[in-house]
Amino acid sequence: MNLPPKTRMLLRHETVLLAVLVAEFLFFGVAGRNFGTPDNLANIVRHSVEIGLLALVMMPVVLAGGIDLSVGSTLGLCAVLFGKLWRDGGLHWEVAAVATLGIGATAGGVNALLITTLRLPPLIVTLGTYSLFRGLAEAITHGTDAFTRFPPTFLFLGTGRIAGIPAQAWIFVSVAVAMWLLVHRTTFGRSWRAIGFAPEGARYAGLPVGRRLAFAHVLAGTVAALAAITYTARFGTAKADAGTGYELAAITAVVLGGTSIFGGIGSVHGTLLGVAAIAVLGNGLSRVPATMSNAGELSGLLTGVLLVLALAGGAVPKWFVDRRSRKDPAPVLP
Amino acid sequence: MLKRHFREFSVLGVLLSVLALLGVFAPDFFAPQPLLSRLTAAAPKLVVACGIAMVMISRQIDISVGSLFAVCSVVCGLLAAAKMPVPLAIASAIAAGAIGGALNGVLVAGLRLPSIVVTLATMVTLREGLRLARQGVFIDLPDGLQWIGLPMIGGQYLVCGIALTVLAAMAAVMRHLAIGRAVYAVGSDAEAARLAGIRPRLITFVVFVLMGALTGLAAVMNVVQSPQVDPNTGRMLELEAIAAAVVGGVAVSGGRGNLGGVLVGFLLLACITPALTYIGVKPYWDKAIQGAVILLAVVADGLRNRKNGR
Amino acid sequence: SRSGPDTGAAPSGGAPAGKRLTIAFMPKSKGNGYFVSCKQGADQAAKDLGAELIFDGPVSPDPAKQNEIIENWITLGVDVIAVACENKDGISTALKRAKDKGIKIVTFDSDAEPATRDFFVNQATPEGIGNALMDEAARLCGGTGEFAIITASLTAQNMIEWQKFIEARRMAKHPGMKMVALRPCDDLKDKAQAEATTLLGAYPHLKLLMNICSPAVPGAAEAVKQAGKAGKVKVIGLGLPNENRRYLKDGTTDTVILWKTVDLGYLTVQAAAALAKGELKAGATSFKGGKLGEFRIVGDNILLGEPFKFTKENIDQFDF
Amino acid sequence: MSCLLQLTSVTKSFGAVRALKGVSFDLRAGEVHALLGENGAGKSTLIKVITGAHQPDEGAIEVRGNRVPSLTPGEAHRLGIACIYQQPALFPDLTVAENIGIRLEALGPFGRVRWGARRKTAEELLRRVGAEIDPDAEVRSLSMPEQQLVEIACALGAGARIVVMDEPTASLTREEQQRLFGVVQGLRADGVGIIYISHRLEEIFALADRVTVLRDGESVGTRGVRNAEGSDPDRSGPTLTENELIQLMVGREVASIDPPPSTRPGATMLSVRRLGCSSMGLRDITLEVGTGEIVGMAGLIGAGRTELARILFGLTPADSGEIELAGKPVTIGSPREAVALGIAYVPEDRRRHGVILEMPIADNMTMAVHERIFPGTWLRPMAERSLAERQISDLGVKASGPDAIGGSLSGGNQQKVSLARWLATGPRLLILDEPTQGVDVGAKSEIHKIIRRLADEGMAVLLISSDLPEVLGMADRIAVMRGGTITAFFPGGSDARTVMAAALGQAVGAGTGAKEGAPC
Ligand SMILES: Nc1ncnc2c1ncn2[C@@H]1O[C@H](COP(=O)(O)OP(=O)(O)OP(=O)(O)O)[C@@H](O)[C@H]1O
Ligand SMILES: Nc1ncnc2c1ncn2[C@@H]1O[C@H](COP(=O)(O)OP(=O)(O)OP(=O)(O)O)[C@@H](O)[C@H]1O
Ligand SMILES: [Mg+2]
Ligand SMILES: [Mg+2]
Repeated sequence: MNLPPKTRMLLRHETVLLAVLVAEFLFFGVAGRNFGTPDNLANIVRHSVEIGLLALVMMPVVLAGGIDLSVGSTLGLCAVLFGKLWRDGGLHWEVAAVATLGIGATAGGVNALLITTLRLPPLIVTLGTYSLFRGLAEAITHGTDAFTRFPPTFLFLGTGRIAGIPAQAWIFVSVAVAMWLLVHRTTFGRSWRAIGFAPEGARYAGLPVGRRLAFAHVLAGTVAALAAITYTARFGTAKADAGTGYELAAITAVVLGGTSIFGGIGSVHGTLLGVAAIAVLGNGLSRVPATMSNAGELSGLLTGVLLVLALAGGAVPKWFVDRRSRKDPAPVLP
Repeated sequence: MLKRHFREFSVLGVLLSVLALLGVFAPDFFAPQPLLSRLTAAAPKLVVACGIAMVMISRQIDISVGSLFAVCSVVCGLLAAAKMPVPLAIASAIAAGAIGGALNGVLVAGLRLPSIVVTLATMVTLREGLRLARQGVFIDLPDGLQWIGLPMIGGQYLVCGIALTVLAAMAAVMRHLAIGRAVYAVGSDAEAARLAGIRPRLITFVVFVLMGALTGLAAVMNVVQSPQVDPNTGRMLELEAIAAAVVGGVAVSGGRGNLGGVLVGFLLLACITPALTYIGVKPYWDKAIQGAVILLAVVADGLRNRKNGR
Repeated sequence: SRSGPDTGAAPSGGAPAGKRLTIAFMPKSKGNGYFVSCKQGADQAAKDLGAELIFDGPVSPDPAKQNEIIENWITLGVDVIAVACENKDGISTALKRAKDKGIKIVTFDSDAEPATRDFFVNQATPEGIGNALMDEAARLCGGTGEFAIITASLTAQNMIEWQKFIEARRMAKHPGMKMVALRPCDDLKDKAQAEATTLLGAYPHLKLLMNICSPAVPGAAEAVKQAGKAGKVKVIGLGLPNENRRYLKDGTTDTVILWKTVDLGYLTVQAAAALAKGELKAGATSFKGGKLGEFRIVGDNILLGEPFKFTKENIDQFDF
Repeated sequence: MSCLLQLTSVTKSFGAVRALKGVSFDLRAGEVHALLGENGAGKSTLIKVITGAHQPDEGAIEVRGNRVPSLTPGEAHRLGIACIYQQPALFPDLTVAENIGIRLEALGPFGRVRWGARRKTAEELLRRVGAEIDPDAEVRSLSMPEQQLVEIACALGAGARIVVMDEPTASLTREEQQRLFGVVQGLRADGVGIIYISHRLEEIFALADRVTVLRDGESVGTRGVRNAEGSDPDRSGPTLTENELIQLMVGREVASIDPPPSTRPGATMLSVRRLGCSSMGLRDITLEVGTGEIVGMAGLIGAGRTELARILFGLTPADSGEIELAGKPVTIGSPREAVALGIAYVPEDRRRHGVILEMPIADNMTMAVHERIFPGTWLRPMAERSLAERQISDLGVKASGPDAIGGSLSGGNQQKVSLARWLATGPRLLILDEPTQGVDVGAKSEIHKIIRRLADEGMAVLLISSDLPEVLGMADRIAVMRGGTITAFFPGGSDARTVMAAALGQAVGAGTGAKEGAPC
């Protein structure tokens, strides 16, 4: 009961989001064609795994007061290199996959190195690597080379089902659980939060600020590589444009999930709800007869509205209270 | 001076080296007329970058500028195509920008929502709304609008002149007027600003409105360069503007940066892609080199950070 | 509307009579003038047929998103899918899955793997387009000279194919022509204009700009015009008549190659409906496309006709 | 004598916390009115109401007889109210001159900034408060006391009729303190009304004409004080003695005498030889601290004491010299390594470095002992809570509980949280930088007892303090720093004047092993 106000606010935000999600399910369940079928639910999961994975690892980075614009490009670079290793390097796909995870970790490591040792702002660094990684993917393939005809055992990862559930969903759930534990049950999460609130204060408290930030970025790179693998397996093709724009989708899910872009505040379950709310919205709109021909535009548009509403949900009542108690005179220039 | 503006000078150093290299390997790069044309084409981006710099100095961000840019372009185009007098169409486009900015401003300053969320929302909403409304169909413009009826060279000088005027005016306001310093104060510490008698929320609102109006102006500067409006225009504009600002030394955490740096950052980023064409580098190296240059431009600053143990 | 609990398994074969046919129609991306005009024809055909048309696609060219939409259509329970494929290999998994569920597949504009679809409404083969562009370029330049290509993005599949055939044709037939640069314009007119300006400055001997994405044609033309090189540097490309009318008329742009996109949309939907109703079967050699009349079928390609060259002389006959 | 300011029955609550419960207060022209009370009594809240930073829930404010219905900071500025906040409210990214300028100039939005004039004003004001600060320096590069001097300069320059000072001397050394007193007396002579908050009672007796004591958000009375000048004829109520004052504040007796120095130090814990850091202006520092010993450090602002502490804690790298800990040479590259070596550092800037204001105090208190209380990195909420609860009761932190957010605590209580964090590490060497700044007399004596007890248990303590009586009373040995190096050592309990003289670089006769420090 004696919750600190920030936590209470957060709880409220996640509750709002959960309510939105339930409302979406109810609405589309009624108005949407074949929305609630197991096949469609599997589709929703399948289609949100990559962005979901990126959002899960974007979240700690943002929690620690940073941002990673390069995850989508890392995905692209890893997809291409995975294809290269498998097709031109002659590796087994399993081996290539493990190597790809290493490549992703290295990409994250480059961000980490620049951010922690040179103390450059994460926005600039990852803006640079956003271009750099995508550019390397294009340079390696000249933009045109595509890797296809992967073995069925590999494609199973992206298209098959295990126990009736899409194969990649198992990967996603494992990562989600691991991230939840990491953020909410270990000192890693605690340190990220502290760094997000006050990086100097965290350093004075003896926390290994650089290492924690580096870990978040390496984690982001590694999981982006994992997402590259599920993406390639689902799609059957690896090309330099894989994952274009996914960083923005991931950030959208993270902030919709209630993580503060200034760091310190946020939760993994909120992020998951954010991912789900966006995915269900997009899928549902393509099933309602009135909107199915404009689902692409409308889901973008409504995501925007949802973003504002979910955050304003708490802000509007507060504004009225403030208004009444503060009795500010009408605004004039200072 | 050098100490306080180390970033700006180090980026300037990189820019000058790039230009020197070009002078040696591709002197054609500096041929006056193509150079003027390229600068004219890039001028609207400079105006947006100036606005973004101001927004970032106030410790906010606006990623909806690309979408707003498209909306303003379409507004200007549609009104002009509907035979509205040119000055009125232009004024309407700028007003549309200001209104869009005011919407962001109300949500950020009024409801105290984080600007990244608000402008992310307006970014997708405006873009998708525009797509729904226009379906990507080009708008044909009447004759008087291109170069505002001037001969082309005149128009080019006008567009570049407007961009430089905006830059100079913004630089002067941000440096020498109380309201500009208030923006720095709010970005540095909003609570301290409040205690000093500044109204941070009002300043934030004004900043967003101004950002919107500048976006509208930039849209007009772009529209007048061709006889058609492409409603998909402005995609990724926000990223280019933010990149110019941050490379030029504007701090994401607010309160720091100046417009001279923005100009340097803008020029550096704006000259890379054409430079590659001039040197004849294959296009699939574009993005990698662009990224590398961004990182390179700030590395000197980073090494200095490291040395100072900050 | 028709909704049932068990729709993962969609109706197989033709839709039973009495039910409205659901045709799903996917462009490579929305908000693109080219596909907007295709949609005009598609809408008309759906109206003529009394069928339900779903028009959806990625908001920017994104092969993964195309996949997702097709998978959604499978569970939605559409009868037939018509798709313009952004990426041949990438879309095949989804199309295969749709086929397994008994959904008929027609491709248009750009084909998928032949095994994954029933028919391709062929407006022009990549080879045909490549040859036409290259031949036209060589003709305008008198067989020798430098030219540059402006494309949408380096990764766009169909443009990669066109470039391949352009290059093959150049080697085979026009060795005097020299391709000096290839620049992407992100499918934006303004960016194409800027790229063209740069190209004109960087390659003073440039004789021709070849634009293989539709916004690039007017963009490049405007750049050439502003550089005062109209007539000296030729402009050709794949584009829409309306976007290029003024440049064709004032002589900046020489030739725009395209097919009747409205007809392409119309024919595609007609073919899709016929396929779903079982009226169009493999092995057919001709097909009656509604009000447009008979079309020839070669193998599994329904031929729309030859690509069309829009020039100063004929441009006023078209409005799309 | 005119009444400048009159507050009637002001109340203010923060959620469930009732910070002010109907306080009345008045200020006359030409008086120094001290505001006293324990940490969290509501002093800062009261003055924030006066400056318009907080809107009171109820109650009336009158300025020079006129009722002010709603007071904003801008309005307060116009009414001639200036304030030195307890937590400096400066702009870290702007220069000192600009910080002062923004606070002083009432420019319209399109008013033109006169940089030259600004700089001159700043120079002039800084000179008047006796601060050697470059007006072009960025505030973020200033040390805590330097920031406080800038705040004072702002208040001085405002030409205000009402000046509020919330613990202006908390981290000032005696030298600056004396100069501030001069400033305050000058203002009083000009008929300015001054509200003065401090936990240092000797200042109250030196300066104040009247004193109002707050306890738990209520005023327990306003009394006259017989101050050093004793010149004010219009004094109301009976005068006070120090003990009576403490009684009023705390409601009980407090041992005002510092605990006696312990007998003798044990083995050497910390040994520093010829340590230097040129970028920070430190050179040639040689110092030893034994187990069980408290070494006090005195010196003026900018003498380099904090910088020495930062080096010992791995925050700034040294570029010459050696450090030995318990006889072993060590290099300390980061705070983390320092913690691992058993060094703890309670920083002077608690807002930026001491407490993470947005986090619960329990999290703050365990932040330096993650590895010990969360083995295997798994959080153990029960263990954390019980540790925090113990610390809260040990140090008498006034907070709603372990979950209270750091920023909701009063300044002094935040300081206790910062202290608690480092005591929890059970260090071998404890470096305290202004450990009792802003802490009330009662708690201060508690903290002194704790420090002494820890020393007796074998901890080596380096006590940096600008509170000279604290250094004199607590330390077994006193080191004086000047111009970036240690210039003299004195035995504990030395005479205040000799130590001051050494800090000022005047007489060095009494020093043992003293070296003359060149002024920097
Ligand atoms: N912003 C806030 N939110 C919640 N509680 C607050 C806030 N500011 C002050 N308080 C509470 O109000 C009470 C009075 O605080 P205040 O800062 O006025 O004390 P103070 O007398 O100045 O103490 P100190 O001597 O330690 O500075 C304290 O219990 C404090 O926790
Ligand atoms: N982070 C920093 N960056 C740049 N200069 C700094 C920094 N911290 C301190 N300084 C400067 O180093 C000098 C020494 O300051 P320091 O805080 O060590 O003095 P001090 O003796 O601790 O003062 P005090 O006793 O008042 O705390 C000062 O001039 C200060 O401005
Ligand atoms: Mg206080
Ligand atoms: Mg100090």
